[in-house]
Amino acid sequence: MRFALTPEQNQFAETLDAVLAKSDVARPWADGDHTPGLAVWRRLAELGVTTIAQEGDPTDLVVVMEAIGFHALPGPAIETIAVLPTLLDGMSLGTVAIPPRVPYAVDADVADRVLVIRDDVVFDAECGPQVASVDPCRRLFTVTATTEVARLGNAFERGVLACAAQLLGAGRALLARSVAYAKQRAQFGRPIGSFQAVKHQLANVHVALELARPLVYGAALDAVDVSGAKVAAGNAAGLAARCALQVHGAIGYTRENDLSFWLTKVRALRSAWGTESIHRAQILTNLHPRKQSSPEEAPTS
Amino acid sequence: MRFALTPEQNQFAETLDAVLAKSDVARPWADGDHTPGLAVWRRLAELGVTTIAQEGDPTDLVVVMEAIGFHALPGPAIETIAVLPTLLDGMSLGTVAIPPRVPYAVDADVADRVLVIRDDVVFDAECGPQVASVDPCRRLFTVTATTEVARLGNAFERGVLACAAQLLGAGRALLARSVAYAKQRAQFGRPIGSFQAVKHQLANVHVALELARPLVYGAALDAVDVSGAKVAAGNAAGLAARCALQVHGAIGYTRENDLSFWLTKVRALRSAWGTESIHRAQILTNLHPRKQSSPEEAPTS
Amino acid sequence: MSDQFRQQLRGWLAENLTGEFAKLRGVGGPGREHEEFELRLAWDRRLARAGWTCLGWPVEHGGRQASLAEQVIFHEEYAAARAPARVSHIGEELLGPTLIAFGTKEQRDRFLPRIAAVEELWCQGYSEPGAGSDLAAVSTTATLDGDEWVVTGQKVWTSLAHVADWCFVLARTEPGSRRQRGLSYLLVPMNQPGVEVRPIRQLTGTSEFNEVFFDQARTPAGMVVGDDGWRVAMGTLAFERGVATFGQQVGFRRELDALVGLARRNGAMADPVIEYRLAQARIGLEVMRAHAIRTLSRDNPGFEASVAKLVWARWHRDLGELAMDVVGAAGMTVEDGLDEWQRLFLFSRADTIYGGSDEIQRNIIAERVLGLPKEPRP
Amino acid sequence: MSDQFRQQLRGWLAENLTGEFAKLRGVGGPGREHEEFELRLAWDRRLARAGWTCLGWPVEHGGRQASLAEQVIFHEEYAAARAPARVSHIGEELLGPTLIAFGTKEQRDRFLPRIAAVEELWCQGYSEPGAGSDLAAVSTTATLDGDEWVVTGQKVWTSLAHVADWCFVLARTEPGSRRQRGLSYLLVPMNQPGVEVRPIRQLTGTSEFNEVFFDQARTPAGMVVGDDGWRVAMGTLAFERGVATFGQQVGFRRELDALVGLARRNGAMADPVIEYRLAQARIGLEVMRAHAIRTLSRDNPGFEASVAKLVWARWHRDLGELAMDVVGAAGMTVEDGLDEWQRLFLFSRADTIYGGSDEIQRNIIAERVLGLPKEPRP
Repeated sequence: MRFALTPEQNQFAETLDAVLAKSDVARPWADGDHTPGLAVWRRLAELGVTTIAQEGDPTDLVVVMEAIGFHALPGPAIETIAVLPTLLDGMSLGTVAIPPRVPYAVDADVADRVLVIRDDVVFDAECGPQVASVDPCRRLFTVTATTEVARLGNAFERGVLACAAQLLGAGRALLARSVAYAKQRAQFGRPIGSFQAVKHQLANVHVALELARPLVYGAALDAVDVSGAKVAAGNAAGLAARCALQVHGAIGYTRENDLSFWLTKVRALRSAWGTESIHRAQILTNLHPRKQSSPEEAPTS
Repeated sequence: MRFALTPEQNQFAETLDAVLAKSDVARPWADGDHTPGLAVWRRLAELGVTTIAQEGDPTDLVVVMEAIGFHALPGPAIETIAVLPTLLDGMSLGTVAIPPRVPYAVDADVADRVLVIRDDVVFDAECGPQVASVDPCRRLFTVTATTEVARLGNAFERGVLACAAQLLGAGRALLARSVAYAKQRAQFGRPIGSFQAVKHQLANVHVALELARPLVYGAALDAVDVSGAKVAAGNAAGLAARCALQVHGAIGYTRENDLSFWLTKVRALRSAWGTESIHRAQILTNLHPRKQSSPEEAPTS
Repeated sequence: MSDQFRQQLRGWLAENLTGEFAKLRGVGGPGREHEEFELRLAWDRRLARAGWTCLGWPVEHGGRQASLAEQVIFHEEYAAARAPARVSHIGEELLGPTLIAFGTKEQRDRFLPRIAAVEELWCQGYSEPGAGSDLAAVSTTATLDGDEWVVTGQKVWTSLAHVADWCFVLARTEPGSRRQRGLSYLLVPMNQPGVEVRPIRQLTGTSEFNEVFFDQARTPAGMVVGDDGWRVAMGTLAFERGVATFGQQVGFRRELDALVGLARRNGAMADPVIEYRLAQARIGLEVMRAHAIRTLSRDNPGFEASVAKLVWARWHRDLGELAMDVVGAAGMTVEDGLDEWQRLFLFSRADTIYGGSDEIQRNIIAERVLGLPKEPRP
Repeated sequence: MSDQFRQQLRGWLAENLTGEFAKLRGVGGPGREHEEFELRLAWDRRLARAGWTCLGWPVEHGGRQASLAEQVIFHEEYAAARAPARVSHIGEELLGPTLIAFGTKEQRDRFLPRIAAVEELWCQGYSEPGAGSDLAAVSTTATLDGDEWVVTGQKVWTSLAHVADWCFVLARTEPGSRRQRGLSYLLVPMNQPGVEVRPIRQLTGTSEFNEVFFDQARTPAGMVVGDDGWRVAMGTLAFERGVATFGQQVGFRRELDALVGLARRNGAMADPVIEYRLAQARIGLEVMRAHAIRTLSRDNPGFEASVAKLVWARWHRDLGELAMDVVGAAGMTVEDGLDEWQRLFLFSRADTIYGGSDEIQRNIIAERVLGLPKEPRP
């Protein structure tokens, strides 16, 4: 029953926010210039972000990934921070494919280490050609496994959790930007945020994110199914994206507006680390034992 | 391409509306007094309503059933007007079960003729015990087939069409009552109908009904799948019911308010003449041939 | 520690929900509030004697200062045992906490022990005809006549008014005042000539709610709580739900389990869309539980209540509609318990209205949590 | 009769959409508006020479007074043949009908034949920066200087402005007037020093729209249409869509068919929820078609356009999201045509905004069809 953040975690989140808020690296990354983004990653490594999953509280990972999602930081975050930290030296960026559910490796051309995992066996891999991605800040590469290097359990599940947390952060950012825009943008002589139609859409986004959040933290503590957390965070972030575009109008749709970084990121992450179809099937499988319980049986509590 | 009503049909609809608007027979019917309701049915028979499916335009039936749904007239309307007219004398009320999709016969205790149809064969039937119904104006009875009396094709499909039209009428009535209430009821110093949250809900209901309508008329002309019409009309009427209760608040929920006649009617009709599950499966079956078409093929038009 | 609490409670319920009380299982609550009142009152008193009422209250007021975790356990176990809906909950959950927060020592001493002992029942007098969600539209007036308040006006949607001994009433005590200003929170005895209760018949045929007419009803001058009636009334609303949510969720889960069972038996589960909706409902339960736990963990739950209200009301309404689709798939017979599902369908539809409509909750979230501008006043 | 028309058209398209024009199949439209402009212009002129432009117009204006049924057939067959999106449609569908309804004989004689012959292309100058859905927020001004209007201001979201010869501009001609009053509908030539066009880059990287800057741009005094610019502009909007809907639906159907094909190939169809959503999309197409036919049958379509807009925008946005779910199920590779689905997803998201947002359409339906009261003005 401890889904609230500790004071230390809140402080760490603030530090992270401060570092990430100053960086404006998504646009150059999308345009092929990775230098500023890689500098931010070095700063994060110095702060201990890249090794956080190995130390301390399991919810620390969620705090970090939420912040990265909130600021739309490009780079192989899920892979480096959540999936591979035990195989990296704390300062390197890593990326990985776990076919078939994670068929491509993100940003493999800039990663220090490229891996493939099959049945918990880790292989070094060579970076192959790039394939199309909906998110210009999340470039996908085919990779080919070479030599076996290690064994690693639960890699996929850790990635799913991190992905859910990143979606949550991205959803919160979309909501925050939409709220700010709705307050300052006037139409028909009043701020559009004073219209109930706009207000209630934004309230619905808040509700969806508020509900997804404890699931993600619960999944970090193994109290909740990680598939449920991914689906809930993905749907909430999807709703936030849809609402953001509706509130911003055609402006949100232009390249000049930064909104597009979150819009495309959310869409890409919803398909990444297992689609909704895959996780929904997983949830149904997990529910199955309960399916057998008769209605007369007292519920477990 | 003739989904609009003729001037004659519009006039007929007005006559019907006038007859039905004056009658207030749902409440006594629900309380067990069928006399006023049966008087309205005699008046409808004199107007030729009960034989309309045998004469003239196939869309006449939709006009009639929409009016009956709009005014929440109790009695075995679908059965008498749409399914059995060729087996009745034009002045009688008939009712029928078509197991398993229509397991019970509506208002069998007041019907002049009670029938059962299996595989297009019509049997006389005896009225058995009443079973629980969500709609007090649509009482359900188990019936037992006795002797074979006739053959009749497409009885179920005609019932589905009539049911869809009745749902459409009930949905329109719910919308009309909600709009009227939203105009006169004030909260926070203004009519609740001036709040966007209320306005947009009502607009959504209008849209749903407007879209269902051509499907129902199209089904009468065999241009559209009758299952699609039933699902669309049922969903639109369901949305109208939900919205009506939300707009009326707790008042709509009291016995004293007439709204409940439409609320329970809509719910009952959505399950009657094939549930949404059954019709959805039917739609999928009907789509199946098209499923084989390749995307390169030019669409039929 | 809390395991021990759970075991003790579970044992007590198993031992006591027997004999004449056995038939109370599942009785009461939405759609069944009219059933077995006398026996439920006796049951509540048995609970009180065993010390199972007002768990979280301070010991000096008749409680046992139980922890939040224990209160959660109480509601979960109580619901799991299908113990009947309480008839003394309005005093215990609404008025009691209000008096603890805003009442005088005299008021607390006078009322709290009798609530804890289930000697006096309470009802709530907030809503007025035509006011609906607009709680500040109060027309009921009270004027001081010597050492008594004289109360005149009408309240509506008042559960249990016909059996309550007392009513807490929001009344306008400053003539000519508007909206939230000039209101007082008065405690008014129900058994007097100036109070008349009329049941409101619901479309289900039962009467969950009443109208209450005050015609020069009287109460002593000291029966006013706090200075600012509006603030006190809002305080009461904030106490609504909270830990009781956990019991509600157990009830929801039982409804869903029963519906899943029915869908299997009558074949409705063969439709993948029905199966999907049932699975979604199960996930919804997990979401509500995780959210409730998180809310409890917070020092200041703030506007979480609006989020929770929107979600459970939507979930329950959807379950009611799903129930009709499941029932309908095999036709409706008495054996398949249409009554139960019909009640669920009809009652759950009101969930999005009472206790603050969906629209009001969304306004609260948009304006107070997200800080969006208010609508222009006409 | 209409069968003959269909056969003739189908034959002509099969014969002419060949050679250099063959590569135009599927080209143009949302997300592809930038492709192959010169060749599409040539194609439009070929259509014109064969008499396939401006079908419904009176013969004296270059049309052939085709019936509604024939126009529907034209749009269906044109879309079925995957003939390219037109570059001359703004003149044909928007300005032409406006001049026929509101223009002078001189204006009709001057412009209509050249639209029908695809000798002059048009663009639309309504929206202004910061105005969005609020079309009456017009800051662009025009003043009469001798026998010429002098136009200054900025328009935005102007498709095809970079290739258009003329723009119809809503400008404020009465200084100090507010909102809908004091506006004129002016026809302004694009090829002059006072007009500058800048493309707006979309998040897809392409530029569908432009900003247009008028800095003392000039047009003859006679180039004003009607007296009341607002009324004329609203008239133009009413001509939007209509029979073209039928062509749009053929395009939608093709997108859906392709998506169904992909879902079969990549295994996404195995998920019953995906299958259900695809079936729902198919039913949605039938609904839109039945509604469009009914709208055509009415003498006065009234506000049907708002209903239709809401529905197709929602349908198309949902298809875009569904497409991403189908594509995602098997991972995204270039061979599976991510480009196509990505474009659909990104472009369909704007459908609920442009041409009147969902919110505006619902207001129109609520206030003008259902007669609900307007919101209070601040």
